[in-house]
Amino acid sequence: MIKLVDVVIILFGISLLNVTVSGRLEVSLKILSLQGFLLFVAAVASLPAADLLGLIVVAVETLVFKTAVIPWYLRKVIRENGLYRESEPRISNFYSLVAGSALFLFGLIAAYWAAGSLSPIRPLHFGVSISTILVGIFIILNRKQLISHIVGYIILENGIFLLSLAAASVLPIVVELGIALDIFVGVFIFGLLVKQIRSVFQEQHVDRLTELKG
Amino acid sequence: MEPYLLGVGLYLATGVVSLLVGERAKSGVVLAGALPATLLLVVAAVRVMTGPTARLSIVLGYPIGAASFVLDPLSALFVVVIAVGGLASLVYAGGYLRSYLGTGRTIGSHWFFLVLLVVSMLLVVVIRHAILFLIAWELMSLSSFFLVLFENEKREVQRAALNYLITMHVGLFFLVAAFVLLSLKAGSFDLDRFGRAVGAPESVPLFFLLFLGFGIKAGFIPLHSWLPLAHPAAPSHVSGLMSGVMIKMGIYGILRFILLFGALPAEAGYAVLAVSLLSAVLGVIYAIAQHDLKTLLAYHSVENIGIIGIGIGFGLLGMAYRNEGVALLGFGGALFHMINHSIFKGLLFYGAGAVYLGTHSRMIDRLGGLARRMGITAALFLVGCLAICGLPPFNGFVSEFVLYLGMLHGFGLGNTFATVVSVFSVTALALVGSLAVLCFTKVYGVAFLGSPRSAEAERAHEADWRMLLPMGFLALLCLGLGLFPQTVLPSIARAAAELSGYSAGAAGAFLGTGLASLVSILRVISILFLALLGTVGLLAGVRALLLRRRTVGRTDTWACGYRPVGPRMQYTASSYARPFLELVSPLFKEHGRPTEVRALFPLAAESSTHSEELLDAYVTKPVVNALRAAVKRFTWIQSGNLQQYMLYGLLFLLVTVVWVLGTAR
Amino acid sequence: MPRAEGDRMRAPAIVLHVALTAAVPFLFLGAVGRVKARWAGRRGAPLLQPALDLWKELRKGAVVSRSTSPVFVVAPLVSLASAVVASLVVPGFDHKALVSFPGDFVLFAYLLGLGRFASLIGAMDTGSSFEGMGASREIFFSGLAEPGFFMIAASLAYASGLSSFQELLGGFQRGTPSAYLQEALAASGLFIMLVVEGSRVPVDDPATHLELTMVHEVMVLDNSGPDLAFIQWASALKVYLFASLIAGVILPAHLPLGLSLIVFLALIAAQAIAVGLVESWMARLRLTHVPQFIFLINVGGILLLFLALLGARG
Amino acid sequence: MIALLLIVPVVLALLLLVVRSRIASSLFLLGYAFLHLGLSIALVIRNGSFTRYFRADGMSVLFLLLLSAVVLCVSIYTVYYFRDVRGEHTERDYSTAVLYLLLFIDSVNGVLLSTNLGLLWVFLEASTLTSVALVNFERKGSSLEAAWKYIFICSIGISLGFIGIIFISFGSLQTASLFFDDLGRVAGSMNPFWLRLSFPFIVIGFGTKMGLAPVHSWLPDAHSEAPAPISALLSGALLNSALFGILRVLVIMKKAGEGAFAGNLLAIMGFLSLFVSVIFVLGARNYKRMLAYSSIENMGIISIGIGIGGAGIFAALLHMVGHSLSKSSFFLTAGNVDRLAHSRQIADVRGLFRRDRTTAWLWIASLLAISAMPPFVTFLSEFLLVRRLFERGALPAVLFLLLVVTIVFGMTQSVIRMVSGGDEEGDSVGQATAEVGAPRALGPQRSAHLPVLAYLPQLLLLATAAAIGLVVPGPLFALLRRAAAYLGGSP
Repeated sequence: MIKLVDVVIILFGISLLNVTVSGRLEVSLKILSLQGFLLFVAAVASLPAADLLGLIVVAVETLVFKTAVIPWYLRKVIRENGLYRESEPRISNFYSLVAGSALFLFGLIAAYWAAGSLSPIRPLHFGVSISTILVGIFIILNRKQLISHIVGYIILENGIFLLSLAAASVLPIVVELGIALDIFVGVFIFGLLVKQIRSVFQEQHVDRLTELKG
Repeated sequence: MEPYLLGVGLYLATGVVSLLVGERAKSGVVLAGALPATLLLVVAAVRVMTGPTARLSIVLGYPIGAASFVLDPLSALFVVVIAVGGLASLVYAGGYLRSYLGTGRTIGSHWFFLVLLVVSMLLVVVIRHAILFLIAWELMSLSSFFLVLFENEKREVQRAALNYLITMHVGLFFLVAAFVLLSLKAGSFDLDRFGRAVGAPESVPLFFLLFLGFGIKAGFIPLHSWLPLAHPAAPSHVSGLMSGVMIKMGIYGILRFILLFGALPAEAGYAVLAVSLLSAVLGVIYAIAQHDLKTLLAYHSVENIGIIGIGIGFGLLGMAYRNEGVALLGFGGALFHMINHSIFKGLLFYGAGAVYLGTHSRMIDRLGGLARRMGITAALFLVGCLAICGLPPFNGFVSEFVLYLGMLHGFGLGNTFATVVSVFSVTALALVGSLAVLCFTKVYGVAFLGSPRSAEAERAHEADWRMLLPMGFLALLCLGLGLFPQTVLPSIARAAAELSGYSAGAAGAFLGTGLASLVSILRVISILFLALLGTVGLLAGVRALLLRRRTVGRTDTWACGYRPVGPRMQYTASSYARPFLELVSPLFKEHGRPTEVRALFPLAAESSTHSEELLDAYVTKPVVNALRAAVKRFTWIQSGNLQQYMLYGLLFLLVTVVWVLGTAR
Repeated sequence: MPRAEGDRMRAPAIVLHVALTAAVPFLFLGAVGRVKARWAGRRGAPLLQPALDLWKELRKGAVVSRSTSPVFVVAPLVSLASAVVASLVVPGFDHKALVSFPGDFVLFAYLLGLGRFASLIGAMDTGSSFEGMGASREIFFSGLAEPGFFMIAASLAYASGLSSFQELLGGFQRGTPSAYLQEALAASGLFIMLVVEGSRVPVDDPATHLELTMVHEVMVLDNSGPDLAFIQWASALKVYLFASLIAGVILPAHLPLGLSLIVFLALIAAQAIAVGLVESWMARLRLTHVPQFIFLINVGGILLLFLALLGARG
Repeated sequence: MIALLLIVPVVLALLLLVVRSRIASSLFLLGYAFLHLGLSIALVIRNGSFTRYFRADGMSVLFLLLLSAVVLCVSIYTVYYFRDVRGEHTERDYSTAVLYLLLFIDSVNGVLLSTNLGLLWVFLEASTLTSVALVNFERKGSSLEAAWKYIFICSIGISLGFIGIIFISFGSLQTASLFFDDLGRVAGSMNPFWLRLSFPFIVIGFGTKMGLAPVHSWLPDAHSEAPAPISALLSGALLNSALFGILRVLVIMKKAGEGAFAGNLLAIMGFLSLFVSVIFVLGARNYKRMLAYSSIENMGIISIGIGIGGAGIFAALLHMVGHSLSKSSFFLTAGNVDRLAHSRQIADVRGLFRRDRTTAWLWIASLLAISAMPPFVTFLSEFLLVRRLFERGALPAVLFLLLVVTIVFGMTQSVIRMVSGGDEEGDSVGQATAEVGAPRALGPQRSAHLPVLAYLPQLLLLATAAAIGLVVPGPLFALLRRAAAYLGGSP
């Protein structure tokens, strides 16, 4: 029996593949928004009924932050700094897609394995979150633009969010909010730093940031 | 124990006060405290030598626990050495540092560290608690490190100080390792329990570990590399104190653990003996090759530590084979030589300091003719030279004689191998003695005699009386102990008896009536020495009588018919030692061959040589260089690339996750 | 029984011993000179010539170099005094020394060392490059020889089980073939010592006229008058002391005193002849070959030790 | 009390947004530092709690007290340090720095006082976020680069740590809570697989902040580029707080019977850290980087101590105390050196003794303190640690000693070079010692005396490190023992 949530999760996974190949940063941001929304759906689905406070918190976390504020903020950064494209990834787009698919596949294997042996967690959530985390890391390692790194980081965080949905463990609301705030402030500071780096180094390539060594 | 602690406290207090007073008042303050403190310390030590052992126990918090301070006959001997040597150094420093006043250099805490060095040594010899011992031990190293760093504007001094500190740290870690193992075995930090906790099989490796740690401080070859660097780098009062007294703390440590361990297997004795013979012979050979007076003296410290070690080795053999005579004479000789070396090595370093201040040079080949410009220094230095060569009638002879007797008793060990070893040790010690004569005739003949070899030597001036006073005192001790060795023998014998596990009574009986009857022998030697002095006096009288009516002309040195000999034509120290050094050239790596003279009438020719120790040339340097090279090869780890950094973490995570998954179920 | 005789005869023996020590050194040198002269076909100087030379020098004035310090004056005194005191522990014709105690041979060697030290720095004090060169060679050679002496002495001490000169020479077990070999080794080793310490051919040539080839002679170029006399006396005494040690090695123990004296003197005389013959037959070795020659002492010592160990086993 | 501790800095920070004056900033900072010390001592005497989210227990008061000591000294120095750069930095910069400083301290407080693993994580991440601006205080290219690497690597790392936390929650579904009390209660019945899997993530995640190799790489950059007092605070306080997080999880691991695995992992990372710091301390060119690598080394030592357990835990905690005190002093003194020499390159600094004796002595004393030389407390802790290591086996102990000696060699080499020598022009390069005339006139001493506030904090820190170096005082001993017992160790 296929539930709505499962569909959402699979959609989420497919959205990852798009991120791995998109050279245009604005496309990546749109996918981030989409992922935020999908996460909202998934999170609401896993909430116990009649938990209004929980619903509000989840809505703030996903709809406000992940879907709206962060993509908007990053878009602002991109426009202010005139960056639209990832210059050249370390691995070409084709192989990036291959790698992304492999990671996705790996996640599904993990899900299958989880379904077999580990009873209390939701296998699909688990699998897709693993592949999301891996894709996030892959993006960070593969791209050179600092903005892309931020995108990768947010995807990583999305994966972690999904992972936390895999089990019905409940964090206190205070903590949930704290985490959300941390991530948001983190992204905010990332943006500020990117701006400063832009003004000092004229570029935001990670390869430029190798003054400090030894 | 009270006068002892009072003395130590007084010492420390003067050190602290010296920090607070002005530059010129420091020496007065320290001496005002050091004099009574020395008196107290000597009184305390003498009391122990003649009476019961003093002890004091305190209980401190974790992790120290109960700690005891014990002043036994062995410690007492060292206390006397430290107290007397320390006082001499402090008095001398008063004169030596005067020339540094007003040169823009701040003497600052130098006095404090000088006092701290003495105090830490005084603590080392009485503390019987592992951690406190290590703390005092390291304080000793640190304070001497700061003393070495005195003239820190010189590159050599910096290098020497670094080398010194690191070497000491390595030594400390050997000690830490040994103490840790012992404390685990004993379940306590009390040194007195360490001995009982160690059984026969493991005692040898533990002893070697301790020997490494203490041997670095003492300067046994091949653990000596810091010594020829640090001693010349330090100001002379410090070199004198370090070489005369501080390196003996290494000997103390070795002896203390021999005492704690009781009888060790014979292998330990043979090993110590081998290292010591190597140190003695190589030490003197390397000394001969030196051009710098203080480096030369430093190598002689290595040699003398070797001689002391020979005694310890024989003491250990005597204990292992249960031969009373060998054990007592070995340890006794070692202790006696330890005392003697502290006296004449201090004297020699102070003499070298006087020469340095008088001429601003320590290169032997740039000196010359000092005997007529610095008469008192020259006379006192001569005493030191004779004493360190072990020549009669000075103290060096007596202790070496006791060692020879011990080795000759080695025939009684009833073991062919031991016999062969004894004969070779006798021969080696004789070789060391004769090479020391070579070395010091070179030093004295070139630096003090003849004509000045440089303008600096020409302008030499006599040292301050504050420097001459302690030198005179030490020279007097050299002569006094040489002429009347029987006076100090009982105290040494007591410590030696304790070391070899005999009761004081048994040792006394052995020394009085046993096969050696050492005291009566020394009495005969004492008479012969007096006769020697008498004969010299008599001959001097005869000479004066003979020449009373005759003319004593003064003329230029006979130049075999050529033009009178100028100062530059004198035989140099390098040439003097050349025949011998060529013989032993495989032991060195030579740098800088003399340039060949080609033209018929060469205008300028230059030749310079520098001999490097094999150990430095082929072990230490390559190892350090290899380490540096290896380190360079790894610097890519921190390349500055953020993605690379992240990869490290992820790979590590991957490995651990695989580990977890692999070990699951 | 011999002990009682020894006690009774002790006082005259001591007197004789002292007299021999005082007189024979010069006669020894005189004899060496005579042998060399005879071999060369000359009549040679009288036996007493060295003693007469000494007497002459003692009555002369002295000339001292301007560059010297008091060390220059004191050195000869110390040199002679140390040799004199060293003679006290050397056993004479009756295997008895004036003073004897375990390890006295150490004192003997170190007293000679003191004398050497004194003469070396005395030579260096003149600032002459010739004397510096002589000092350099002197210490080089004798420095190498000294360990050999100790090895021989220690081996003898082991063989005899005793450790004072008079005991180890007197208590040395003679009569077996091995013992003869040991005696021979010890004697030849000590003879090399004698040659080195006495500055004789083939280590040194006292008769050479070229300063560059001298060892001992060049060190005393600047000494004159009583100073020179003291130095030469010390030198002669040292040679004699080694000669009597060699005689002591060979001299059988427990001979009647008279016979012992005759054998002893004969041995001394034989050595004088040997020294003279060697000087007549051989030239001085090249300086670079001297160390090898001196090392022979050590070889002798090692063999001696080996034989002694075999003896102890067997 | 805890409420005061947590809320006051926030209030002060908000006030600073309004007031923005130099005096107010200094006053707030010092005032809070003293308050912090007072409250910590009060908490030591009587543990307290604030809501169900914050509580001071045996281990946290130890860390809190140490934090107070470091914060107090760093605050005093901060007042000097930022006051003195009138030209470079404005009053506004200063108050901003103090604002972030207060928030940073507060987030470390939060880490130490949280009762919930998730909350602890939140505060740990917050401590990164609040300190980025401090690292980037000078806004040069290099400090920007350092700040970027700092925040990015730490954020990723800490996210991985959160994965570990989620795994823990997978393993403890029966309680569905991340409160330490609940986790501790059910530890025995947790799913060992998830627990095991979680620990590498926790160690990698929190270890990133703690500076353990191989995830240490941001540390030398951030510590060297931050202003001196900030570096001191990062080394003396932040690293400890990350360690604290690991320890909290370690306790659960131990209760669940997975202590051996966790310990081994920590010990391995500890040794890796030692290796890394050997390499870079020996080749150090920038002295602040050298100090940063020394921090990595010491974190490695602590991690080894924790990993080998038993008496090692006590030793590690003691070492942590010693390291915080001496490394803070070292970094603060580095600030003095920077002021005197206007360079952070070792090669550019010569003759500190002649420039400013006090700084030179502080520099050397800090070196001795960090190199585990008596009478400093680090000696005692390393001794106990080595003792425990030998108990476990000779090989790691020998390896440990070798690595540590090599690091001491590297640091000493640089420090001696910096303190000694004449002035640049009077440096007697290459002259043979024996030939130089004895008492050379060195020319007038160009001493540049810094204000007392530039020395006082280091003196306080070093004096404390020395005072507890001989014998650990009773109260501190009790604290350490309690914390060690909590971690399953014994003194």
